[in-house]
Amino acid sequence: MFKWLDPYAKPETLYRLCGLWFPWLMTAAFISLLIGMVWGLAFTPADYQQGDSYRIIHIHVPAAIWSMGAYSSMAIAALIALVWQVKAAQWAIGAIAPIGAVFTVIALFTGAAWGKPMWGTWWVWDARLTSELILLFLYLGVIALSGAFADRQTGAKASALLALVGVVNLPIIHFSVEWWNTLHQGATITKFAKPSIDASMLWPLLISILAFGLWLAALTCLRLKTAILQNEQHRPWVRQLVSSSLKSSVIKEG
Amino acid sequence: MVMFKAAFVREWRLLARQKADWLNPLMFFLIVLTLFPLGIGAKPNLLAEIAPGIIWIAALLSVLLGAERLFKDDFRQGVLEQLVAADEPMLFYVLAKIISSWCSTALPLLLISPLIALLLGLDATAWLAVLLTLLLGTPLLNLLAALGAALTLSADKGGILLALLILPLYIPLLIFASAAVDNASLGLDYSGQLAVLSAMLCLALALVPLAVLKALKLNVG
Amino acid sequence: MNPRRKQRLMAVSAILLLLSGAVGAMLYALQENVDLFYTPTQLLEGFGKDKIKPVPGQRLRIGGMVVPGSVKRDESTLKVSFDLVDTGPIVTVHYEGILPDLFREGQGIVAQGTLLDATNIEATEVLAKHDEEYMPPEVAEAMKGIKHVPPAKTYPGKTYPATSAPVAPAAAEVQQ
Amino acid sequence: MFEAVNLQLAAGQLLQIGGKNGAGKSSLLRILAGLARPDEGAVLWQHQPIDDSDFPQNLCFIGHLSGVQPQLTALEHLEFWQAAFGLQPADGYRVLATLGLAGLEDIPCQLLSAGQQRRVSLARLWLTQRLLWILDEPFTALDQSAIVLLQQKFTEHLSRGGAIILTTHQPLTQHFPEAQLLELAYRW
Repeated sequence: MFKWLDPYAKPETLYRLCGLWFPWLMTAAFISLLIGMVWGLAFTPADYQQGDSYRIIHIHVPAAIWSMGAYSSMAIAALIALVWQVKAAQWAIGAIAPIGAVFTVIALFTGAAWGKPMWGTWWVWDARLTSELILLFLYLGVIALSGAFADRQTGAKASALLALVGVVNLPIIHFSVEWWNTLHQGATITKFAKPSIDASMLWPLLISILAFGLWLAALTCLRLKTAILQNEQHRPWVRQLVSSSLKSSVIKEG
Repeated sequence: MVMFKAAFVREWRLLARQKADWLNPLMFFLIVLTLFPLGIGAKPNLLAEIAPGIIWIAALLSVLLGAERLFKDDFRQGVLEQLVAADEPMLFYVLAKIISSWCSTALPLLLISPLIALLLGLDATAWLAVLLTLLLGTPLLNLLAALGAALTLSADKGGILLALLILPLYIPLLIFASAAVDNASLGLDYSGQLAVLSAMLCLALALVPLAVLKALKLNVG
Repeated sequence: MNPRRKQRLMAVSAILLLLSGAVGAMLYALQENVDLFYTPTQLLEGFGKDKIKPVPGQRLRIGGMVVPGSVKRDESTLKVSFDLVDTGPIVTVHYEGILPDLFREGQGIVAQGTLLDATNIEATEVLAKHDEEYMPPEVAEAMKGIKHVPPAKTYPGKTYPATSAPVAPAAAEVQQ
Repeated sequence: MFEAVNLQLAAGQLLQIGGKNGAGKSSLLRILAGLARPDEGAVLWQHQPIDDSDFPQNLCFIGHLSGVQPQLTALEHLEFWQAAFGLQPADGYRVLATLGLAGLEDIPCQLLSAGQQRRVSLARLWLTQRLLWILDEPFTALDQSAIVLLQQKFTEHLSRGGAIILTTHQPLTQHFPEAQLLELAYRW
């Protein structure tokens, strides 16, 4: 099972791959973020009901979508870590969790800033907002748990298990607006029917979503690279890497 | 099944010899409840209004208080590693633990709930709602507390971490339980909230014991 | 079947049973409206089979449509009152504070507060829900007529000078 | 922690793992018992990886933690182990008497001495039919008579075709001339 995964699970290979992908991902993320933000925040028309306030969706929606996207990828990594005992997957959990937590904070913060003028309140304890807040706590729990053990292996596995248990929260977040009579509006673009947003607003939003996704991927690559180096610091390939990079810098200086 | 009986009997013997383990959380619950009226002043209306919240918060804190000890002794004494190494049906051991912890921490709360209702000036309908939500909700408290205890078993600062991990997961429970009691005191129907509570309980009953099992094995290994 | 396998089978079937129980209970819960509020009719004629009426002083939530033309504002303070209607009876809501941007006459809102007397409610919070549709004003006009946009109130900011968020009038200028 | 450990154990054999403090004796035992995973390599039971075999059902593991709950009595421990570990139903009083605990059956174990607690813990060996025993420092805190008792039990188990892996600093070769000795060296 999962034999095709084996070569990528090797830390050395994964390190090289992350190094290879990172510059491309980061460049693409930067360009699309620039386009999405400028287009969305400055050049789209105002909404017929909400006026200019609605523009915050260009930050709020991508952050919220990818806070869940990050959690799902973290949970997949957790499953791989627990079932197939792949070490690289354990490190991936630690790499993704803080990024996901930051995305969740962004989504909550922008949501509150939007809610005040629109609904008349910063915060209501309804299903969507509460479940998103629990997502943040789950991220924090995963981070705290992985650092709480004297034995780092146990910490990594325990946090993987917590990440898996927390998956029940994801469908609750997604369907909360349909299941309960909440203040939060229903899904706009992730529903199966035609998106209920005008094309002139949809395109910059889609670009922003793409940008946040690329950003997440790029940061994950970067953090995973660091985690691999940290965990494998005594292995021969890391020593070789360090000595060769030292040599090349000496040559450059000479 | 043999395992279940053995673990259950063992757990009850331990509870009988370590009365502080379950009496202290109960005392804590009662004291917290009596502190609230003192702290906010005994205005009957206000008290009845916030009573559901008080009862629920006191209940979940007292369950949390007794949670850490759940697997700690068996872990320290090496019982767990012997069970894991021999590959005994640990699921029954876990179930026996959770059930007896519910009996020792939550059941007494249910039994003294009429007294609490009297203390906080709740009427009969609200008391019934409190009783029903406690009946459906406290097993969930115990299940999640067991999960937290198992996850943080070999952690350095297990106790406080346990609270940090589990309290957020209690939020939905708290919301629906207090909404149910709220609706009851407003004379509205609250079967919807009760259904949500039972759905959460069924889900937790199905998944949490397995997660606890896995967490115990992780901490032993 | 060996005992070990039998136990595993029992565990799996118990889990499936519990999961279907969870789904069943959830489906039932979704049929019941969990987030309950009184409508004006229920407030005046009683609620449920027993026609229970809330008593003055009781906390409650009320939801309904704002009656067009009923919004009365105090000139010097933030006090405002408006009427809510569903199918017949009308109740009056009194509120002090900033109304949400999406508060419109003819739109649905939910207010939370205490009952003063049979038809008056002192609200502590007024909440407006908006839909998931986003479009520029021109498109809204073309697609829906001006259903969501009462004639004199094309731009949200201008309708409620005392209460609007400062960004809204600026938006209006940009549009023109 | 350690590398290049290669060992085989046949039925009827005893393996003593020796080495200085911190050489990794207990860790090796935990790996052999399937409680921990080796970074590289595998543990095989009857030519199969232990995860996929009936290894756990053939194992009796007593680590350096005794498994004795201070509040329970010796007899209650036997009851729990009999039921939970599927051990032989036996007369608890008789087993405890063999171990020199007659008269102490109904006293909470916290009132017993360390050596007596160790005996309670080892009582399991008198009840089990399992083939492989993995014992971490079983002789700790035992007096001379108990050590002799335990060695007799080992001999009996080996003669029935069982196998034993244990760590101890006690020289065992005069009682078990056949015993293999694995000395773990401290690597740095």
